[in-house]
Amino acid sequence: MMCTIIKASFLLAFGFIIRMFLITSSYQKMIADRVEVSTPVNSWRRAVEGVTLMKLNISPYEGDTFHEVPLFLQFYHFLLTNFEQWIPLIFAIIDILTGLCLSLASYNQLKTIKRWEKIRLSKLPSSDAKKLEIPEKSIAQLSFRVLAIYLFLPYSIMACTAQTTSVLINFLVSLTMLFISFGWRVIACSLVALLTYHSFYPILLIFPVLMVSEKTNQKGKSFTYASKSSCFSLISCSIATLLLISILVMISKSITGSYDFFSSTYYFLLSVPDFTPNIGLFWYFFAEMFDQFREFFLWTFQINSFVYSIPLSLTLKNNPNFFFLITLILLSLFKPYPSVSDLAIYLALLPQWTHLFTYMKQGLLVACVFISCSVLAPLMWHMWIILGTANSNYYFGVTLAYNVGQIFLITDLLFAYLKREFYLSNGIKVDDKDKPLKLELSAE
Amino acid sequence: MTLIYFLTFIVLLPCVHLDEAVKDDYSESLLIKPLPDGMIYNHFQFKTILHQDIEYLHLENHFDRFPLAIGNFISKNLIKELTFSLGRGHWKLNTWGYPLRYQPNGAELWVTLQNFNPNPWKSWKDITSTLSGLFCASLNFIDKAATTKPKFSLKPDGIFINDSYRPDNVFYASLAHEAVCTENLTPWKKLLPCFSKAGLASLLNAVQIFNSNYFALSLDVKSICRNPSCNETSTEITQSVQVVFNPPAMFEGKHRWSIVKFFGTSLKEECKLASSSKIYVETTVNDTDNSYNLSPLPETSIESDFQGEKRRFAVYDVKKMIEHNRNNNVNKFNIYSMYQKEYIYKKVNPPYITAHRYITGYGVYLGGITCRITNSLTKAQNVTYLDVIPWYLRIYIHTLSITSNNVEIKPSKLYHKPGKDRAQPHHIEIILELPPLSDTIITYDFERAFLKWTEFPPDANHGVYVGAATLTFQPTNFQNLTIHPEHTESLDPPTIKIKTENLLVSLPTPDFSMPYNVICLVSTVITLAFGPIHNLTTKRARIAIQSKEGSNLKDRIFKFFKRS
Amino acid sequence: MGLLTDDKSSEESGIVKLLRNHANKVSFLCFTSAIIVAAALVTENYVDTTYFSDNALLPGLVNREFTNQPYLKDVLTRLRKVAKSRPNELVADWLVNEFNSIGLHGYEHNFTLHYPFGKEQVIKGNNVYAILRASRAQSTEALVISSPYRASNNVYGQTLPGIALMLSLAKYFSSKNYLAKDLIFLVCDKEYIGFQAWLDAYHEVDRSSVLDYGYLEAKSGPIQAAVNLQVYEEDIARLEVKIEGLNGQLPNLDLFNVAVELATRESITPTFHGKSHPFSADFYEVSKDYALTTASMMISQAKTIPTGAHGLFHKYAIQAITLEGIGKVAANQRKDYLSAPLFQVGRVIEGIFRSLNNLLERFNRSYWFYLLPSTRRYISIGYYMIPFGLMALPLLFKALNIYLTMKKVDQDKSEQDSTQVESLWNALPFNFYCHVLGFLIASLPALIQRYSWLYHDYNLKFKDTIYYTLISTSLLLMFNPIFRWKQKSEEQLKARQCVALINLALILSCLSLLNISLALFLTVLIVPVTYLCVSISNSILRKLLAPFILLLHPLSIGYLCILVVSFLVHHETDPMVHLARSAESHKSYLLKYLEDWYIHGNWTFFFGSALFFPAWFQIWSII
Amino acid sequence: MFSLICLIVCFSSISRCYGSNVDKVDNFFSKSKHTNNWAVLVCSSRYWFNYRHVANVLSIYRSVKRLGIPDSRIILMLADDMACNPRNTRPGTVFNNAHHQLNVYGDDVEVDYRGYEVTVKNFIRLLTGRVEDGTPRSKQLLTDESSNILIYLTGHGGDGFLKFQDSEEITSVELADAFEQMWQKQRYNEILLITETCQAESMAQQLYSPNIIGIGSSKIGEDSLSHHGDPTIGVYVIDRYTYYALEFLETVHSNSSKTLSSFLEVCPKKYCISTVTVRKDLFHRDPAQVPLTDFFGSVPKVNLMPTPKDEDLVTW
Repeated sequence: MMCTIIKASFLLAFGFIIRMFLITSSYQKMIADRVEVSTPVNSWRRAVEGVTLMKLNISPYEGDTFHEVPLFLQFYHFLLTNFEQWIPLIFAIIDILTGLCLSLASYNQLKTIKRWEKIRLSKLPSSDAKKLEIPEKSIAQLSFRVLAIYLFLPYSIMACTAQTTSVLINFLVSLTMLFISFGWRVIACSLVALLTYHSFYPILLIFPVLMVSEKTNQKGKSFTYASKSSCFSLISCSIATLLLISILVMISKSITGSYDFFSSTYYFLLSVPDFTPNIGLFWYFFAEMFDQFREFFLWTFQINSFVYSIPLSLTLKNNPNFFFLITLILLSLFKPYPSVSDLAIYLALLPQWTHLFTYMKQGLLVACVFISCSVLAPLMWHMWIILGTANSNYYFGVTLAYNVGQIFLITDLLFAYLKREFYLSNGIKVDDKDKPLKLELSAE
Repeated sequence: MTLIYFLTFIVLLPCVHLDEAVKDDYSESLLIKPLPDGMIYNHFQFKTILHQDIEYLHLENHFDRFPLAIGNFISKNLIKELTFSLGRGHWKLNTWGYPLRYQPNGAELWVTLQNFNPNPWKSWKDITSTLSGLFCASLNFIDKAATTKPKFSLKPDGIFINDSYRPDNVFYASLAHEAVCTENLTPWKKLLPCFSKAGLASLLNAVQIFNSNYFALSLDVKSICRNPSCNETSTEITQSVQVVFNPPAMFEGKHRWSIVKFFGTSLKEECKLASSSKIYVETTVNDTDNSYNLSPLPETSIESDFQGEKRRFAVYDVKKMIEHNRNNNVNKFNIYSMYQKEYIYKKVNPPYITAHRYITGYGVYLGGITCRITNSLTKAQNVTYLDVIPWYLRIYIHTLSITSNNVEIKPSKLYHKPGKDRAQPHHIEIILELPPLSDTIITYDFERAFLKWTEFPPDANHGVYVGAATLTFQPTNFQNLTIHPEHTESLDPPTIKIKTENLLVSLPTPDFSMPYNVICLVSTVITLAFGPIHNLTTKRARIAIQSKEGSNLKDRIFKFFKRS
Repeated sequence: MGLLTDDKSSEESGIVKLLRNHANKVSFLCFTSAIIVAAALVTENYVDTTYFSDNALLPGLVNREFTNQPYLKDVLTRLRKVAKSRPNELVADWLVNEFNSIGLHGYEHNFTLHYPFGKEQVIKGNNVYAILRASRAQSTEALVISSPYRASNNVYGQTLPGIALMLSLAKYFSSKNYLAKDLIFLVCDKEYIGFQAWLDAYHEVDRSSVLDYGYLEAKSGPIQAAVNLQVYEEDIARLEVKIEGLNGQLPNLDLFNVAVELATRESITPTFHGKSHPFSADFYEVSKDYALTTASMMISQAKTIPTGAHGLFHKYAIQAITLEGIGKVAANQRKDYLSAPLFQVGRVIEGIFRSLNNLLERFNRSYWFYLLPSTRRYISIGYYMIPFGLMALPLLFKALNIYLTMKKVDQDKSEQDSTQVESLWNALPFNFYCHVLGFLIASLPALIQRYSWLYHDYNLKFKDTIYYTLISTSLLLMFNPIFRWKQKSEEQLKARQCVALINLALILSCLSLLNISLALFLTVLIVPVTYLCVSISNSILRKLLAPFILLLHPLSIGYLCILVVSFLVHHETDPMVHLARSAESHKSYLLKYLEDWYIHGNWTFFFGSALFFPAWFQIWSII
Repeated sequence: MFSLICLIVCFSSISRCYGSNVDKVDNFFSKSKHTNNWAVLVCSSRYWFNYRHVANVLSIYRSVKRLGIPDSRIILMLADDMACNPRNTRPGTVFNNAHHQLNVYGDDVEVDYRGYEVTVKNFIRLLTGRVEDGTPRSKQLLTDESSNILIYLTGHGGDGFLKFQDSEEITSVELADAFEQMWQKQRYNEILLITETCQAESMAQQLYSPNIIGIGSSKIGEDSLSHHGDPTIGVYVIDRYTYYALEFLETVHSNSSKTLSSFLEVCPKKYCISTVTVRKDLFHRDPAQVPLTDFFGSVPKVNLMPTPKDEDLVTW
């Protein structure tokens, strides 16, 4: 235990040093200008611009450079006026804390998951149980690995170096995880409310959050939406969250004096008007779209990014924590302006689910895709934008491949999870050669 | 006897009527000025004055000089002041000095509407479309996204009685890529009372003047004082053409010029309607070693003293000259000039305030705009800098830095209106004081927007233009000023407006042949996500039935086709 | 949609079986076929004829009117005189006056180079340039005619005729009224440094501590294209068109075509790497010719050093070529061409610039990735990628094969916690570590420079210091087991092999997009050895491969190339001399690459140390 | 005496008018019922190297103007500015042959749509009359059911389309529908459609509205070739069909008796290289009976402008 703490502190220190070094080095601008890292909604340059406009008392929402909500603008203003020279430090620290929160959260979650599964495992023959259960000793190690990965994942490092505001968002997300792992539903919900207020899409997180807290209350018994009590609590919580969101909106309205900020924040997110390339699916699609179909596809895409939560919330009832992870991946997949920081946070969380890896098939493929994409993207960008020898399709191709990779990952995870669920509920079926039988999906 | 009286009355009657009808006055002039680098600057000016207040034009009673079309146009759109110009080529500020009227390449429109105009934006739109029809120019590309309302830069030229001037009635727009050619000149000439048949306007034939190093035509409408007390105003329409010729290119390398050679024709006939029509040739340079002599000799030569800046002009009265020629039956009139010695290219010292603007950086994503303003005077100078950047170059105002000789200086006023995508341009206006003998650099960064494939112009890879920036100031030194002898009586120092270069910025282009492919690909990826997730959430896992078939190839193929 | 959620399929599907059991055969097949294809590509049947894909160019349709003006001869003589009188400086004031007397405005441009290595050392220089403003257009676009200033008759030969030609062209064009783009006439001092300084100043890139580029008094719009003149004599036998730029970047093929077309029309033989287009019926003759030309182009591209000043323009997305007018004396030793007077070259250039002047859009059609077997033939990326792909594929096959076998073992071992695939993840940190090492090595020069007193005390030259440091570092890394993370188990070894292969494949394929020649050469060298040492299971046998792998070390590859060249060039001397001499030139080459990196942004050293070395090091560590 | 004179006078007048009636009757069918002529002349291609297309369209412009159609009734669309293009060594002029005999740009040309304005959208809007409000009259086709319209299109074409500015196309179907709409809205009496593009025949193929005669400079699958180039500016100056068409039109004057059929003979294959195709099945009159001036000229009696109202004074 002691040594883990020492190791952890070493890691933290090291990660911190790397970040500080990069932020203060000459690479900072280079990284901050990468479109994969800073998008129209999260780039620090735009935040500074917003603050500057505010100082010139021009409404930042009059122009089309700043796209974040008033309260956050106020926060940046506060930072830039009081702690201007400390900002790198602040960002680095926040990022480190994020890592810490994540690992703690995963530690708790693993513990609770283990606790929940005990009941089901007890029903199985001991041999299967032994195979299926999450080994006690590994838990600490896994959560430690989460920390390590988050601290040294190039993506999180870059996001922090570029001082993108998603560093803050990631921090909030990790906090949410931490709190629900403690079972403090109120704080968790309010955090989700804050996130939603900021960039709208995290509203999806409300489902897993509520489910986790509900399940924790049920002492890990798999609850049903039919039961009156759980139903009631769920609804009440969600209503509370919505209320909180509306309050936040009200506050920001009173700050700016009008609802103008809607058009350049939420509406900006929903009607993707900015085609600056990013690692998402939207930019090239809508840049190349025929004007008359634009509306239609816009609706389709936006609905598509929300539609998955309901079925998933039914399927993953038994393990809402996993649902949380899946939601994160879905977000980074279907956001209009995703960045590598979205990738970073869920990649860091993966080790928590090591017990699913055995059932996964696409591991190598996905890894290769991610790595090669992160190498090729800057290269293609350079050839398209700087040298002018390639064209946009090259870069588009890379982003496309990256998203396919993400899709493979998510489906693979889900399938692995389902398999394990199957085994959990009715043991590992083996054939004559003592090899586990293959599974398949069937409608009935 | 009575009969004779009667007849005379009959004869006189129309004249009398005419006299009454003449509420308007028309005068024309041509200023010829040798520029420091041996090129010749010709400035035509046709001035029509209607003695009516611009806000209450009565066009029903006929008058023969004032262009009716413009009259209707003004009264229809409630215009107070209008400045329209089409230019081609680039005025070389450093060598040529300040022109009488600085016009950038392309079209420029600047309108001040009357205060009680009910719907300014609508009449602005009408004005652009009307002018585009009138002058065969595609001014209808001026929309909200190209229009700005400058705060400090554009002070009105005309008179505003009991200062009724309101900056928010000013509309300004420029189209840097607009071409100017015969089809624009012809309708422009038709506005003149004698069209292009007689008078100085007959010199303006397209083929000649477009073969020049700089060409600009303009139409200004403003109100001027009708009487010294200036309690009522009358409307003035000024049409001017500026042409710069390069004599060596026309006289196989020799430095000499003549009206016939420049304009391809001589003056054959004067414009009867013109109250005065004069040709001025600036002879100030004759003090230097590049002196030339004119023939025929001018009958008068005036010495103008403008705020202590002395200039000499040879004056030709066209009417007199043609009259005189006619008498000794030569029915044409020409002026030509020869340099006494071989022409010497001297080092030209640039005007004391120059501005040059250019793009910095490379690649088609990030970049910067830098404007270098030099002040070579020993006293400080206040200038106003106006820059209008189209929305697709996203300006970051926090990167704006103004340094003078590498020292940060604070602007005394800064106005910024951030651009909005497809709706309004970025608009920066800076009032600052240039230190003496300084080299001031205004610079800011921008980020290129990525446009829809349908938003690009047909020649997408040519790039897009950024209109010239305007630098306005009250000169304290008149050395490189071009001075028009007719303007000298106005004692207040003129405001000089100089323009920087237009900029060509290449934007990142998508592949224009891709739409279908992209739509298909992306949609496929989406379904790739949708399908499996749908499967996983709706179906449940079970033990696979080990299928015996699929062992040999034939079955497998069969199976494959069955599946798909 | 059974694609992703079907557990039965993909298991034991044909391709998997194939890869697991017959990877070696398949790979061998690929590699051999790659060589065959490569050979086939340079034969007359497969190379394509060059064509103009941008209609706007209209090459040679217009009359070329530049004639043998007396001014040309006169200015050349005067230039020669003044250059002789002031041998070791650029006669800036004279040139400026000359430009002014033509009626243009000449400007000087001063720059300072703080030599990045060794003792503090400052090189000052001044370029001269003049801008001919397009008379009837707003000056928003520009074309550049440039020439380095070489007065003394050094190995490169003097470029004064070229400069004289440039002046007379300036005089000629200034009397014309058809220019739509400004013409910039540029005479550069200090060879490439001058060009670099001027370009940096023109684009006002972020100021670096190395090259202080001052500022330009006058500028024009974005530069569309540039032609760099190097005319050595008054009578030209052939016009050598040079295209390979910094980092092996190439200009748009259309520009090259225009140059060739016009030279031909003016009956000056255009040559590429010393060869004009073979007009022979004999299939083998022609093919051989193609092969040789392609090879020499690939070599010069793989060197990543520009073959002329044009190479520095490419970085700014400016299409540029160098026209080298080679005199009778130099040319005739090969075979005799009919010679053309200087003004005829002028006509060629006039023609080129009329074509460029016709362009409305910037170059955006034609090819940027190609190989040239002759002045009239090209091999596009679509073709040359095939052999490369076939060569690189074995790496992936092998990687997959290893992975699959590991998985198989997993599934056979029935207990669930799988060590094998786990270890694949455990192999990643080593990869990461290797690249970190690479970056450290890449930053060595900077470090050494910072602590320069260290070697100044032992009055060593920087050249030697960096050279020996690099060697010793890599030796240290190679032979000290601590740095090699001795893998414990068999499966870890396998995992590392898998990762190393994938890593190598990725790096090579990225390189192939930027500089195909270098990528191809490296692939040819490294793939077989790597493949062998991965597929041999017996560790003793593997050890025998060590020397071969050693030869593939970035440094030793460079050394070998130089050695081979020196053997080819002068074969009489005894081998020891060769070894010593090439060691020396190896040093100086290393230094040159470093300089290029700091001044021009050549990435070869960085690539070698931070990307290629790690890949190599992983292979080394798995034997 | 006096009465006698009167008698004679009136008698003769009667006989005259009777006679005139007679010839009215017999050429009633060949006469067109049109009262005014319009021309829509379009050059749809950009870039300096397409000089010849501008020259084509200006040649036609010159002839129709010479034959009496006033500028107010000619809609001229030029996608690029060649006359004042900096690359043009003779600024302000466009010549349609290398000997620079006649400057087709003239001194009082009125270009109604130019540069980026020349788009498919604008063209269709112009034809169908659905222009945006505030469009000046000079940019509108103010025709009625008794107008004969000459439509001349040149540019880069293919089978079934004509490229505008090298970035978009108008398909023959779109064109046909536009014509049909014009017919429905009674915007024309007869249309003469001339296309000078590659595979020009295809542009007229989809037409289905009455009273249209379509001339194409080339069959489907054929290119329509340029006639010759001008080495002083380094571009091709005119296309073959237009060159010979102009040669023919130069011989026509406003009251000449040349008929449409003779115009259809213009430029046989041995000159054009491409085959000139004519589609007359929609056209109810016999071309041999149709005077060429029905399309190229202008009906004398409405030659003088209608009394100007305010707005057309404003916008010419």
